[in-house]
Amino acid sequence: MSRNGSYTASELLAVMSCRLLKDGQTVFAGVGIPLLAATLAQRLHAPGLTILFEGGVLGPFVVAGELPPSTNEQRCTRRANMLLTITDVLLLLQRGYVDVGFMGGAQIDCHGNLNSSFIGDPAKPKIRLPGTGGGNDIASLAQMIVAMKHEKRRFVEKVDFITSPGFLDGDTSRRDSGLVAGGMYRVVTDLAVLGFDDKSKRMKVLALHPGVVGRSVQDNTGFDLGIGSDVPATEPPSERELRALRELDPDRLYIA
Amino acid sequence: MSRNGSYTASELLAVMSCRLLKDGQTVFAGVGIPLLAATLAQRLHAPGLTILFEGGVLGPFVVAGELPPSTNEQRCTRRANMLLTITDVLLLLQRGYVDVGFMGGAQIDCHGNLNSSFIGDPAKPKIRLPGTGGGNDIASLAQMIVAMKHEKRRFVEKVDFITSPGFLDGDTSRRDSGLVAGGMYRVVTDLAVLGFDDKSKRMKVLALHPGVVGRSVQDNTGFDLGIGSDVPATEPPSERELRALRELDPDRLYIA
Amino acid sequence: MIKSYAQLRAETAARDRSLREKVMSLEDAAALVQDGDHVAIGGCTVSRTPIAMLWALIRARKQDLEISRSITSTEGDLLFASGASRHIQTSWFSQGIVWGVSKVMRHYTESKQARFEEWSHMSMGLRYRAGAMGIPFMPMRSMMGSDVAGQLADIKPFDCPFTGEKLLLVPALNPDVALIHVQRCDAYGNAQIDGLQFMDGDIAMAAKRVILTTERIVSNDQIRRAPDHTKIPFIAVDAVVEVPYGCAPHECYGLYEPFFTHLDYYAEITTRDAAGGVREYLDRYYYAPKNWAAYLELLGLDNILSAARRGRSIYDV
Amino acid sequence: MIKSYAQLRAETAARDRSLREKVMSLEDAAALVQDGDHVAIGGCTVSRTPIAMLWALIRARKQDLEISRSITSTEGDLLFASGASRHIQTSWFSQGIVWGVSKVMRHYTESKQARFEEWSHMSMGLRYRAGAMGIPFMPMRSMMGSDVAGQLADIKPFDCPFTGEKLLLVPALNPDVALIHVQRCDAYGNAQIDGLQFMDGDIAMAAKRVILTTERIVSNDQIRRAPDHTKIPFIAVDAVVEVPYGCAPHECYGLYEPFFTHLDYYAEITTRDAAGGVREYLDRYYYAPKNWAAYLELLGLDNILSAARRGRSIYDV
Repeated sequence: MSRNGSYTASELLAVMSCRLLKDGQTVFAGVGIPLLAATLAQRLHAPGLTILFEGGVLGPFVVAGELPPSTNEQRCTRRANMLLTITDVLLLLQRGYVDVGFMGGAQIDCHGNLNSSFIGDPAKPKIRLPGTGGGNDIASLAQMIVAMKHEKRRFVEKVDFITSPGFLDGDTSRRDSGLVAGGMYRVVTDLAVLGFDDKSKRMKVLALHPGVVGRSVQDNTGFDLGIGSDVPATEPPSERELRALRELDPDRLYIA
Repeated sequence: MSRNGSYTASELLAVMSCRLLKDGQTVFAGVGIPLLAATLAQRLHAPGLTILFEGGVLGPFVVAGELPPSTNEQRCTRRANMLLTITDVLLLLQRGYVDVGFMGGAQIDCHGNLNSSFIGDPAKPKIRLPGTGGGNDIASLAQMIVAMKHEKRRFVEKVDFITSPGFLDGDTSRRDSGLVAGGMYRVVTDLAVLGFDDKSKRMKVLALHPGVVGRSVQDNTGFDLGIGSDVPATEPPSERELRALRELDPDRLYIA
Repeated sequence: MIKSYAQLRAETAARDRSLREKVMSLEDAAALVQDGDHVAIGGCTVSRTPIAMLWALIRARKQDLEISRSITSTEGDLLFASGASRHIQTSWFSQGIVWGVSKVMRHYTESKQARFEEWSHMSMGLRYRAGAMGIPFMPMRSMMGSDVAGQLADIKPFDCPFTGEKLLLVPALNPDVALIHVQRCDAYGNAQIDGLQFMDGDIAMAAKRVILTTERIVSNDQIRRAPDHTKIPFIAVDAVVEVPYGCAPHECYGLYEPFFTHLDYYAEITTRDAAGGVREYLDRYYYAPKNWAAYLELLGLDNILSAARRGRSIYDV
Repeated sequence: MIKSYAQLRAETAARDRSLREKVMSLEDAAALVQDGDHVAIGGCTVSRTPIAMLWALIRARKQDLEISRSITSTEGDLLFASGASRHIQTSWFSQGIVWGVSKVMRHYTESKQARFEEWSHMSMGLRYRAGAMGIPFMPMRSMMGSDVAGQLADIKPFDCPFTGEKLLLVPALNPDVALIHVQRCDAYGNAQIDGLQFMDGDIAMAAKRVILTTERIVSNDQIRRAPDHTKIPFIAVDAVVEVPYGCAPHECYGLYEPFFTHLDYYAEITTRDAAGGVREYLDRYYYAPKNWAAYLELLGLDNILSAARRGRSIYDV
């Protein structure tokens, strides 16, 4: 696990993506870093952040040290305002109640499309991955934040399989396909914060994490990011952020 | 109120239609005589009759002397097995869970179509009636029993307005319209029990109530019933039936 | 008539859906309703009708409200007669079968002063449900072949591309405002509804704004102790008004039954003289009282106690 | 693939939907499932999975079951490895994210011995819901543009006749059998489910037969005292089996959490050797025990007590 100073890559991911969440927002969070980062945001700057979990949970406060291994267990329901069926919680996305969809990713391409289904040719895959879960629905219907490790094999020009749609082939292709709402907003990695060009919908670097240079981001990316020389740097994780994060996950289930 | 012997027309209606319900069936009952007759059946020969009410009630036992003035009140929920939303209880009809739909009627025609919307030209009605409620849904999706007073103005060749479909224009027209399930099964009046010809789907007399002659049924009907001379007679309401009925409705809310 | 998805999303995105206190007075809640709004009414017939909120809207002299409800009872008469609405979409419209056909409904519709647009009960439910789900229509299998369908402009016969079967598509209904009365909710609008739910969950999620009236405001902690009993989430709610006996003279499940003697009185005066009777009723019960407590006083303490005793008996099993 | 409405109605009409006792053994309930049936599994991932019933089906050497579930965990591995199924429709398939990608799922799907048919989570829910509602499809707004949709034969792109918008129609799913585990139900099958409901209500109403396993059978009187808590009605249920800890090593809301040490052990042996590890697991936990109590004994009393203590803590608020 790469460490920049005194935190792990996962800790960096959790803190940096946590900062993107605003108080009062409604965030549909996947398991892992998203669950952790959203819960962290509630404890730091966004006490009124409403979390939704795919298992059918609205507005919980997950208990420190009792992080659930999926978003479909009773641990996800601690102090929830409402439990509803899976179908109905996913329909909140379709109805437009969700400000931000927030999930991890196995493979992403230059237009923000995510693959969590097949590595290699889908007809004869090298690896069969676990699949979409709610990922396709979330990415189809909400503004997205994706948190993932920055590795060349994960950042590819074109994913082997579009499990969760980003901007498809870029430009207006997402909208043309019938997806008139949502789309990729930010990709947070252990190296940088990335966004998308307004028109072409290609990925670009918005900010570099402390100690990271543009060159190393490009080296870990399988497509051209066109990184300029004037990219700002993010603030390093503060002691307060790291302490709160480690209190949440003392068993280092997600931050190892 | 016409009386045949020692019971009112409403009591006769309730008893005669109650007898058509079988133990173990699921009956979707409207307010008034249907609610009363279904509840009576539970107390007489069909303790395992499952009643559904439009308000969202599955399997209740309505309490004697506390008859609800609609099927949407808490009185309908006494000892229910389940409460569900209105939409979901109506969807049980569409899903096929209901053996019998059972309701009253204001006006019926020779093909069993019911009108509870307009008397006269719908564009300029003499009387605006209360409308379909769940009637259209029940009659569209279930085998029907209708209980109503036998009067010439109520039994017409063609209703002014089809609120709840019977066999529409007869023959295969109901099925051709897209209604592939359900249809009129029996019409119970204070004079007779009526059914429908298998092929033409025209109404016909199946049995005459005690003391009623075919002539008087025809006289009270606005279309030709083709009543033969060999129509059987129904058994008169028994003391046991009438006693149980009057216990249920001591205030004579529905049996006056 | 159906909103585009882009518009629906933009409207929802513009709402403040955060966890915040929304407690206000009936009068302030009434100000959230604009003339011309489509107002969906929760409950059914004489059950859990948000009478207090409707009372406030009528007192605030709202006009041209487009109303929808599963089944419409006395509140429909009063909306027509007060001039608050001239158009109600519903499946059934009369005080209740035991009181006969509403003379007020007849008076206003037969004279074309107001319109009763008739949909089947299930189709009303499916329209709200489609609205709640964010889809533009719902397929269904009733209303076909009937004259009810023949009167409706906004439905579409449809051949199923999977089975070839005939279906009917009914349009989503996304009201501007939903008025819903509940037994309890918290200050944020998390509502728990006991007993019969009617179409209220779907109506709330379909609407652009939700005004809750509640018998009692409880703590958010109490809600969070049993989140599987929450039926409407705070994210959908814009106003919370605590109004004891807020459905009177209608019923509120488990708390009070209908005020039958009052409903008999209403039926009597409106049957005798539809237009005059309902005007007399509005003057006496809607316009004259200085506040909701004064209205309840007019209904009478005896009647309140009787309704409450009968209402609570549902749990005597 | 979609049943005609006439067939759906005929099948439902043929069921005995009367109020009757349906209590039976796991083995007798297993006999209600035929080889080749489409079996829908309630719960989600490691929550309220009807493990005991699946255990009984695997022991009864069922074959060619078509399986569907919202999200599939270890039970999917075991269905593949036992030969009970070679085809699972689901949205996500692995033990759980903290245990990595299932080597067993990979082994069987990558070698084409079995098929994992991938649908989006919401589309699975909407297919069950359409099935529960008696309609042949549901319109939806996700999956468009993605390769997930591209792999599915039974969906239809569709232009909305109301708004002109692009939609996707997904086909109704009416399983032959639904397996659902609940905290409590009565002998007739009225089930009350605490906490997370997942898709179980829709699955039950969509299916042709429903087999309930339950932690506890309660009296019908208890059900009737709180009918608004009933989530599955007796009319839809064909079998009731009382099986304490019937989800172990998965969780049952409010009663026990997952048996984490056992799940770690399972992950370890199947990660080391997918085919061999899962066979060893089946032999030891599925085929060897003489009954469910013996299976629980193998899981260990300490683990049961730990899971139960953690499970009940959800109400410590």
